[in-house]
Amino acid sequence: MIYQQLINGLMLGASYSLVAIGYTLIFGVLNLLYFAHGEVFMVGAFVGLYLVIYAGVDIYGALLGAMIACGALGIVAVFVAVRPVSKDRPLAPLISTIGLTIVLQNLAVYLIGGRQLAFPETIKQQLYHFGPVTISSVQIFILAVAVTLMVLLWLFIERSKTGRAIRATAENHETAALLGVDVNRVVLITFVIGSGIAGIAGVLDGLKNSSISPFMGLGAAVKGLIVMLLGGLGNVPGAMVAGLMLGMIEILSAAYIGTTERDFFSFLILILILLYKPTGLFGTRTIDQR
Amino acid sequence: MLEQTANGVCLAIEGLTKRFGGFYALNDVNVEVASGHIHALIGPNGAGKTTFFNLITGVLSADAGRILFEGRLVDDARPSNRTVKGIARTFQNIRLFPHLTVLETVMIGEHCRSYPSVWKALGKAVLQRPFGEAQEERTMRANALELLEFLGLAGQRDAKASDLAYGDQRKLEMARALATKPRLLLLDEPAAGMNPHETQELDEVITRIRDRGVTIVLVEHDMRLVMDISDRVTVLNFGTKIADGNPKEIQNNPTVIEAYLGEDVQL
Amino acid sequence: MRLSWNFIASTAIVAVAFALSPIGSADAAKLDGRTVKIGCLAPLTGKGTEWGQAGKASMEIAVEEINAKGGIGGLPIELICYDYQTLEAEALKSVSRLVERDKVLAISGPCFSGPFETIAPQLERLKTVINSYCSSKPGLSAMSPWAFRNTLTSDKQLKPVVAAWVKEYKMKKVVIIYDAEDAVSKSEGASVLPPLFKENGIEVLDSLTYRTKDTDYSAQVTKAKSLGAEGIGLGSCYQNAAAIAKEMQKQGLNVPIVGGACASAPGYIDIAGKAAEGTYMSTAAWIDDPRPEVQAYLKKVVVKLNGAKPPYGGPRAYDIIYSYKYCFEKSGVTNKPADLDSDRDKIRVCLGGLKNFPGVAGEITMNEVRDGAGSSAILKVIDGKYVNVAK
Amino acid sequence: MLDGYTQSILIFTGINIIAAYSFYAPFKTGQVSLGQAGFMAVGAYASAILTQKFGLPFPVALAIGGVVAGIVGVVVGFPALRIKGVYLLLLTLGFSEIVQVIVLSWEYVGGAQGFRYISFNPHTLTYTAIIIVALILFFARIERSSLGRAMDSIHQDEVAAEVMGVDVVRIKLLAFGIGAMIAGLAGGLYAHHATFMDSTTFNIMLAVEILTFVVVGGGSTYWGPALGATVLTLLPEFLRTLREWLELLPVAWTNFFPVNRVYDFLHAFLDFENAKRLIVYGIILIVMMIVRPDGLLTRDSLRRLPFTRWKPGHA
Repeated sequence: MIYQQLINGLMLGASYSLVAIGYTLIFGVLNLLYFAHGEVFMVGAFVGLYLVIYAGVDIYGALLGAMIACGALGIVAVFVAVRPVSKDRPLAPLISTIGLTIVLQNLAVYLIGGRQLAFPETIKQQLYHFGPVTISSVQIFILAVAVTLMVLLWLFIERSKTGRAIRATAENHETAALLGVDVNRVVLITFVIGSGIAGIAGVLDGLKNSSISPFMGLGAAVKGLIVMLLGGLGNVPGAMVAGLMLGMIEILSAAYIGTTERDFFSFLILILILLYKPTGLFGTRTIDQR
Repeated sequence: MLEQTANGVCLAIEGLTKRFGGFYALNDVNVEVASGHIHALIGPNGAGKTTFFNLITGVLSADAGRILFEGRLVDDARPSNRTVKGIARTFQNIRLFPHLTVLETVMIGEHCRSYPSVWKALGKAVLQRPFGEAQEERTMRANALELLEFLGLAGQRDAKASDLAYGDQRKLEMARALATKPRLLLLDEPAAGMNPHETQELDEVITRIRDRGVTIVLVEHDMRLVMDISDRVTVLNFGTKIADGNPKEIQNNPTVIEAYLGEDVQL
Repeated sequence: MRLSWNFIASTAIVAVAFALSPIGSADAAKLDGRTVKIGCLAPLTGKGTEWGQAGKASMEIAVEEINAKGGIGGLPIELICYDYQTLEAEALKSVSRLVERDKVLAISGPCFSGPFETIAPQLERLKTVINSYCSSKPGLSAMSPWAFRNTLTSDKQLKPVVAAWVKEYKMKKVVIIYDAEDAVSKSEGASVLPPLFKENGIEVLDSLTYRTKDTDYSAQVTKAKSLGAEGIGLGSCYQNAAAIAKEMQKQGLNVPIVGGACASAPGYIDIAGKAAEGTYMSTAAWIDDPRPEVQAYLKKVVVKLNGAKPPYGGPRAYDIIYSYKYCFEKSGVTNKPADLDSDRDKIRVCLGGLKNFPGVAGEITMNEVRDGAGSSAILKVIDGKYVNVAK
Repeated sequence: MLDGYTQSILIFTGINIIAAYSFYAPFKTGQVSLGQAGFMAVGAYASAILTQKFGLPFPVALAIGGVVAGIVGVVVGFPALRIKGVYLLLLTLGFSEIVQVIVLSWEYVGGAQGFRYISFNPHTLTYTAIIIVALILFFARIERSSLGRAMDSIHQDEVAAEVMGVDVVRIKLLAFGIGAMIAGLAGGLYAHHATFMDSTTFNIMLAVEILTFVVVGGGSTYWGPALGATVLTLLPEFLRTLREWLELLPVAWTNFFPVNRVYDFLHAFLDFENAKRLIVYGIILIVMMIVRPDGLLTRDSLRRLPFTRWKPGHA
């Protein structure tokens, strides 16, 4: 059973990682807890669903479409809820993004209705047996996309010029600006990338759970927050690893301790990390203490 | 004042060391500050002067060394406790409470003298007469006004702290620090950003504070001010003490001159 | 309700039509007032959304039908609906508004056992009938003489279903998976299913739980598989039930499923697809029922729900309005403001005595604790449809 | 005498006001807490256990519930002293979640079946009113006292306050504990009015809502929380009422072009089903943060009011 549970943990962890990456990217450059990220994820799932149903595209089309739509949503978010809001009050941008969260979620409820929708089976279900472990074709696909995406993102951040600009901005706004980085542009790009990944994550989540609902964002947002913290604020590879860790922890505690208590453990870990290693497991920076 | 000078040591620093990562901000520094003195601490940028203040006030904790205030060890005390014991400071980059008025700001300084415990403060807050004010409040306000008068800020008592002119903000920081009734006052670059006229005024203000019986440690880049009013000067460079003496000795110390070479400073 | 003004303006016309109509309910006394007010509590957001939307739409259809035929005692029904967001506090606010501000004669709803449990103790004070179209946790109506449900409690629904399920699949060992947070699901998973399995000589290997908002059930399914489960008993609402069925399919755990009251919605088949095949469910109302009145209702409600099919709460809500109509006409309700208290009490008495009242969800009989009693279907998913396999 | 509906609305508004003050107390020292839902749960369950299982009279149980929540608040607040900002937000959010899980798996208080048959307290409105008045007086006193100033100074610059001799640790802990105690009272009142609660009653969205009450009302004055909670709780009820007034217009007055179009639009617009209402709510939050990031009421706006004799520093 343990091997199968590890696979389960891997699958769950991969979906947590994808959400957390966007969180941590945005947090990095903006020092902002972008609450609406979970709702962007939800929007991505619905865009994917409707593309498959009404435009008849395949799963790659759905992923691409969700990515583009959510990227655009990221731009809207910046212009509506981030840029016009004063930065010298730490709570103001947080509240405005909470407002955005409420708007997006209820817009979805208003347009779609509050019910759960089936996510179409765009990949042929096939089971593969490796010793004691059973893996389905859907799971392999999800994992492959997630890993590819993470590798691409990592390369982008580490190697590209824009990636360096993002890292510099995350380090320090003023210094980055002095070095000739257009901070506003970097913020926008980060939002587009982070939101685009969230869109893909949404579609993958739909594939994984076979259904989506307007309320799927909140849970993803909370878990994404824990992972971001676990991995260290603004630390992208940290978020990837931490996502896998949280997935494993949850699955194993559900399997061997108790299924009702699994959230208890994830939050307990959150609290312990906050108290004893506020920089996260792999992080170095903390929020400016002033 | 005179007998205090005779009484000897107000602050004694022994082997003070502070590392940031592998970098020594302060390395085995020993300083003695005599009661009633104006004791200047100078050195090039990055010499560790502000770290020195942060260690004494407890904002940072030292990696090694001892801090004795009036003969008693204060190493383990929290910053607020050290203030209660009689150490106060101002900040190099002004840290006022932006939304409080000038008068309120000074009254914050008095808080620790009027209400030694939180419970007493809570009790007084709740049990005061419905629309009157507690005796403490009246006394505090009178004291605060007196301090504002002393520093020439009385006219702006109802202005918001953040609306004051730069020089006045520095003075307000001093008033706030004095309100804690310190016996040792640490001034972190009080003349920074002031024009020559204001600096002149400051010269006199600091001397008057000393004359109220407060020992002063001064970090300052304005060498004219330092040499004018200091009784004693300590020089730091890269976290180590390189010289200690009266202004005359320091001005002629070759190590000090060397340390300042390249810096456009007239000793 | 702008419509209601039109109705008031045309009361005369209605009255004439009433007099001329040979099929008008001749035995009903003419009522006082402008409209007959019925309150409606429907969650339009939150976890009860699907049930609430279907319930509200179904009630509106019933009201439209009745009003088109002359209303009750010559007056149109005015349905006053509040969305309580599946929140207990909102439900409480809404119910006192309906009773004290809107002065309704009776209330249809609330949906879900949580809000029902919150409101029931308050009825001593409010003295107005509530009647839930989707709550099946056992024991709730017993909380107050004013609390009714025209649904069967899940223990009664599940008994024949489990027996038939066991008879067909002949398993010996099962694992129960249930929602530890949802009132009805937990009571099914923890106290209804285990004795039923025992009665049928089946060993329960383990009971696994999850929380309503969970979306990942892989750990539970893997565990069930490793324990060697030959069947899965679900105490689960349909969204979660479908996801669990899907996960079982993904892990190659191809064993039969039996689900409780909250699981049997059309959404279960929509979401689970092939994984739903062979599942047993219980409910008295299933929308593939061939009876013409069911299909006529279904046609209307599907249009109202933009193409979606209602879960069982829909037909139940539809029936509540008709049972209210019946009681308003039979029990001598006057609808005079002064008689409000006695009118409400008359309705309570009438509703308590309801026997074999025909409805689209099956015949309704209120038992001694004011829960629905009567026949229940045994549904099996065959080729993407619910089929009644009860003899 | 007020009818039950009006009472109910007033009670829920009142409980929200109390909850808003529970957020305000730690917020005055700069601590942003999403734990208020958790503290409400602690107070609610503690007081309900006392009335139901030990037969204590309501006022006593309510008070003890508040104290228990306050103690839990200090226990949680102590480690919370080490962290601030986003970290504190997450820590307290984690606390609320953990309380939910504990309640869910604690069969003594009904577990997932919820806590049932809590005795109904017919005088909740009176209690709520008394507590609100007491809270306003309390915070008014605090505001005009040295302690209030010290709290403000911690909010504005914690390091500077500490160095100026303000006992930051104790004051923050005190504020956190008082906040938790107030939340406990709100929870106790809720429990004995609703008479039923379960693990989902005091959830994260509630905590977020409490935060928005204060932010919208204005966190810099003690009138802000009351204003924010009142406005945001009554707004949807008010919009419903607007629609009823609209319907009172005789048909003849509105049934011709173009008035009928306007009427139909308004009528449809005011049909505030929940999703639509929440969309408006979200938009209000965003717009508020752009136009009035300090909330509806600020110190400056209070200063401008002609009838407030109080000036800061003139205690």
